Amino acid sequence: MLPPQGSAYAAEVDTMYMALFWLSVVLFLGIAVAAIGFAWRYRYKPGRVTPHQTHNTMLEIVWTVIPLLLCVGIFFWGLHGWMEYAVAPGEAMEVQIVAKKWIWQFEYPDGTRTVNEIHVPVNKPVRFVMTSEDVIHDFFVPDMRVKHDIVPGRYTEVWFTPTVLGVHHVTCAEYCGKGHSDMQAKLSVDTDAQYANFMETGGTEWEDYKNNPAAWGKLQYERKGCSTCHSIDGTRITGGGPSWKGIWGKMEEMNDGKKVLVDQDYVTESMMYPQAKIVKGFEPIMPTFQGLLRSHEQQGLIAFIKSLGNDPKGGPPAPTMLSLPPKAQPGQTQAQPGQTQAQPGQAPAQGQK
Amino acid sequence: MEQQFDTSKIGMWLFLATEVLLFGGLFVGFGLMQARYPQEFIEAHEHLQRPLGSLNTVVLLISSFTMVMAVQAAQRSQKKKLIVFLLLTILCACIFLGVKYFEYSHKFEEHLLPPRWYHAQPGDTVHDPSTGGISHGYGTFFAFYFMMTGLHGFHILVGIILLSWLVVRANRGEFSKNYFTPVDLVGLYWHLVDMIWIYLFPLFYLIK
Amino acid sequence: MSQHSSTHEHAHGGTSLYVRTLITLLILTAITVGASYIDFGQGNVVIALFIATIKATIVALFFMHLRYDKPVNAVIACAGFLFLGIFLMFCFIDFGSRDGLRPVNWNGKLPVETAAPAPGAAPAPAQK
Amino acid sequence: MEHTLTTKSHTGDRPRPAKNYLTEEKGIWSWMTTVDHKRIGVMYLVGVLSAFFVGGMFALLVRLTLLTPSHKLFGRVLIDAQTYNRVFTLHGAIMVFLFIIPSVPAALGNFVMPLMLGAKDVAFPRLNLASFYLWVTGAVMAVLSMIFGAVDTGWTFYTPYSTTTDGAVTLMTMAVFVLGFSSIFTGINFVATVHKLRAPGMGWFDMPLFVWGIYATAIIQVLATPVLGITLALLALERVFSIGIFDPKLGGDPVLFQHFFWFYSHPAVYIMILPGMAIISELIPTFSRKTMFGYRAVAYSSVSLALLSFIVWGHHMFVAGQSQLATVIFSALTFLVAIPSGVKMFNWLGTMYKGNISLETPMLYAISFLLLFAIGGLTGIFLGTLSTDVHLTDTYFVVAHFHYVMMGGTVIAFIGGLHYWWPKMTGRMYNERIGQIGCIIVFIGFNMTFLTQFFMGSKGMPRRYYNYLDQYQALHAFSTVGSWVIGLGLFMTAANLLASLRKPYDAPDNPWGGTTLEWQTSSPPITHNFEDQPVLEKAPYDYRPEPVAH
Repeated sequence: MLPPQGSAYAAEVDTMYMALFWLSVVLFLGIAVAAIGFAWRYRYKPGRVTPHQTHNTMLEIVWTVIPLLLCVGIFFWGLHGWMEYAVAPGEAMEVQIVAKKWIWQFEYPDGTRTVNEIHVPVNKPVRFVMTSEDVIHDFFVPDMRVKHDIVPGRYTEVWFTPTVLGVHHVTCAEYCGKGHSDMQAKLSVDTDAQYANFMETGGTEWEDYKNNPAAWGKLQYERKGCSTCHSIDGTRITGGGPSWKGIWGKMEEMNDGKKVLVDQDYVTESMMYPQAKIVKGFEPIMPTFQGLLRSHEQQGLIAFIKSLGNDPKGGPPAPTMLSLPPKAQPGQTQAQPGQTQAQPGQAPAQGQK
Repeated sequence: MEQQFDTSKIGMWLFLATEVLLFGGLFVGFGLMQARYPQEFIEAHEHLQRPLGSLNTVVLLISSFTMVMAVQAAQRSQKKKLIVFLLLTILCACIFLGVKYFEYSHKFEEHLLPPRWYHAQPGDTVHDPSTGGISHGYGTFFAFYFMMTGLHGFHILVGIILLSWLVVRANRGEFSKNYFTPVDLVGLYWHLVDMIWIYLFPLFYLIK
Repeated sequence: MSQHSSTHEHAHGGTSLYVRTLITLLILTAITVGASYIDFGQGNVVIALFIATIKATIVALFFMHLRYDKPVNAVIACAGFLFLGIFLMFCFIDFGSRDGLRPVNWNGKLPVETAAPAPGAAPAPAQK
Repeated sequence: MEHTLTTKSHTGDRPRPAKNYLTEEKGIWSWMTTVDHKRIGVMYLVGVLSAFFVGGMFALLVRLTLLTPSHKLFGRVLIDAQTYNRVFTLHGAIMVFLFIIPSVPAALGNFVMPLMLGAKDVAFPRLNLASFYLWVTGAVMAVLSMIFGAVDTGWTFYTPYSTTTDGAVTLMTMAVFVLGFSSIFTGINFVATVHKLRAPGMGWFDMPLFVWGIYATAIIQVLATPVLGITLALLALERVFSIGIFDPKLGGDPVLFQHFFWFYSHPAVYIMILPGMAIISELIPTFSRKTMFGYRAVAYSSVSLALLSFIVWGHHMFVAGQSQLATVIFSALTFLVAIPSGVKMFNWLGTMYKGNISLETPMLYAISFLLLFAIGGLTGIFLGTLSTDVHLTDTYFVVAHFHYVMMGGTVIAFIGGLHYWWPKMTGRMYNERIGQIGCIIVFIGFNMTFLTQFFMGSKGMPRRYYNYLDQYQALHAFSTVGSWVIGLGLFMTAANLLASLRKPYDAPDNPWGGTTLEWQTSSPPITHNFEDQPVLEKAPYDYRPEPVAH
């Protein structure tokens, strides 16, 4: 009758549900037996005189008070279960959801994003902070017994602790138009090792950009915060760093007077050890991105910077194809169900616009 | 006759209760938005002309008085007095709408309009962190201002039509102490419209 | 029949009562306008609405004759305001106890509608 | 025929009057300009039944579309997702606003209530006619909105979807706005009628329980419907002028719309179910030939349901983003609604106990109601309970729940009442056997259609879905077959009733042995209802063999 239990909370809900179910069955049978039984037992006989019972105060008080007590009990039981749903534990991992017609975007604390697919580690509480870009949607995970509306213009939250490995279904439960019933996502509950691997590779989104590293880099430029300090139109952002426009292949003068060619090595060094070389006229304010950028994201950024060069075809070489470092390809990846499949409804990256 | 008079009155009061809840929805919305944008609402209300609002309040109160005098005249079968008081009430209503017209055209000139068309005013201090522009609270104030005073103004307009209809019937001598139900009912309606303004006035013009 | 209208005429009403009612209302209007120039903080709203309620009650009792009318009409009038009060109360309970939730790493901006739903098809570079 | 087995039919032997309300005046014009509550009731009846037919066709189309996951019938896709959304929206909007809300009060209530009170007409006959024409106007506007672009918002018009989607949403909201005023005018009329036009000797607690139910309904119509009016006006303004009250992009709040909408639409649920309960409170004593058990408790429960209906609307919004405090308060209050509903149920059963029960068509409908409403009510507990509601809301569980209450409750009661008062309205008896069979078929089909949906919802199938997972295929198919069974039963019923109209007048004045005043006039009644002003001598539902005081 109910979907499989995917969280500790599901058991709580199911106990309540089954209790109400059996209570309802008993009460319904009582009513049905009385209604049909009376209709049979007291079926019409000509001339039978019926008693003139106008009321019975005692009886009426009894059948008012007993349901009332029953209802009070059910309310508090339901409240007790719901409190667990309502209050997320402080240590829960936070995942942001941005819903829009008709896709789900998930963003992890480190900035990793996935679309219509989400990985969470098993047995660890995870908290979703959600907002919508257009109309109201609803994040519904039947296996976890949770749902909550996603309202544009504000944030709402929902949380659970997944306990069952494997893929669970995420579905939109608030009517949102033509694609409402296609607004689905996969929730993959991973072992710690699988999850660590997922975080290392950053999901499958990058594979859509495999042949277009510059577009991938542009996405990282917006997502990872590069855009707050580096412009791409040649202007200088106050308190920021050099613009990336036309920087590729240039000989930059450093604050110690040395000249350095802007190539793959230099850019990589600037991302990992930003204080090593400072361009003349700028402050050493850039934080390190060591550990925050995956190799394919670095490759993408480098390709993106190259594409902003005065002559994108010239200058030092940059990656033309994204790849993972060899160590990230152990046998574990096959255990991740969601990762190797193509995602339905998700348009390939290139060639759009 | 007595029976019919009482029945009509119950019907009229029921209708007035629906009017209270019709306006009530707007009052609830206003209250909630005022709680959400308190500073914006205070700054926005400075753009309303308090003297004009006060003038309109006085005009409406006087019109309520002339209305109740008209009802009394009808009850006493004083045809002439009835017509005069009805006309005075219509006059007050027209003054009210005239003042409102001035106020509205001023708002339009200054672009004191709902959020979509609101233009930032020199005194606006609250900014919306997510857009960097000024807060939508200012426009929201004027959205409610136009909806609530607009709906109220519409009721005044309907009142003028009803009062004119009463004047015509009174002129034909249809009302007397034996039959004055329509005058009484329109009177009730008119007082309700007045009563709503009694709340609108402080909420929009005076709230700090 | 004449009995009916005469009860309405003499039991209540009368020009002098109406004049006194009008004067009271005008005085209250003056008070409420005056009070609005003094800063009572939160108190201004309370004072303004309190005076408005007194005025509305006076209008209902005397101009609308509720004081002398059949009680059923007063019950209906009160019901209108009562249910409006219920409406107001529950809406305020909700709005007053919302949590104002924000993500931990919030950048201060709510996502707005963008033209391109597909990944990688981002439009013009975002000005941040 | 069985229906002649009445305990007392003291008016049955009276000669049929030469003229009745149907024959007094002739011609379309006499109908269109009539202020006779009976004629207006009949016009309403024709109107709401037409709306029921149209809404029912949309329902069958919805079910047919969901028969298979591919939506194919004979190799062709039946309708696409966009059309599907429009169809279920129209089904909901037509059924709620054009059919159920006016069904019992405006059609049956209009006809029966003044008769039950021993009155000549309602308090404001012309307002009554105006209300009917507003209904017609609203219906025409709703039809026009279907032609000019249709509406795909769902009947709930949630913002910001409804303010951004294409189509004739503004026209549809205006249609519902007009229908709202039709409902308000009916409500005002009925409250005033009950207060002022009771027969001499009829105190408040001598009124038939149907009148109590209609009175409680009218209170809700008067006090809740204006809020619907202002809500829809705001929605229309939002679409046309972008005023920004409900639009987060302009500083508004979409959840505010839901508060506004449900402040009306939850009480509206009781506008729909209270008259249904009211009919059952007539049918059960009449066909049990036994006085109503706990008359006062039933009367009070109607009024208390009406009042409680105003303070529980937030239970539609447990997961919608209202504050958690509000959610808890609304859940607690919601449980209070169970009490008066339960009281009614027990009193009906108490009335049947030791009765003398005959199962003519109306009584079969009454027993169907008891069973279906029991399921509808009990599943309501699942949805009022916080922890289970989170999982079940916005799924097919909710769809099944409210169909059990709205259709299993109100519509079943409405059809039962229609059979009960049909002889009074038309002066003809329908075929009893076909009526009974029709009722049983509808009952079976109804459970086939909607019981399955509880299981789908519990499994996690969201509502308003065009595409669904294969695991639901079997249940969907079963549900669709059930909808055909309902259609068959309703078709039989309609044919049976219509066929009776071809006969000459054959209904006695009091075919069921009813004790309320409408049975003391001729069938069909004369234009002014009663030859002489009836005076109430006994409380209603007094089935003691000899009148106590005469």
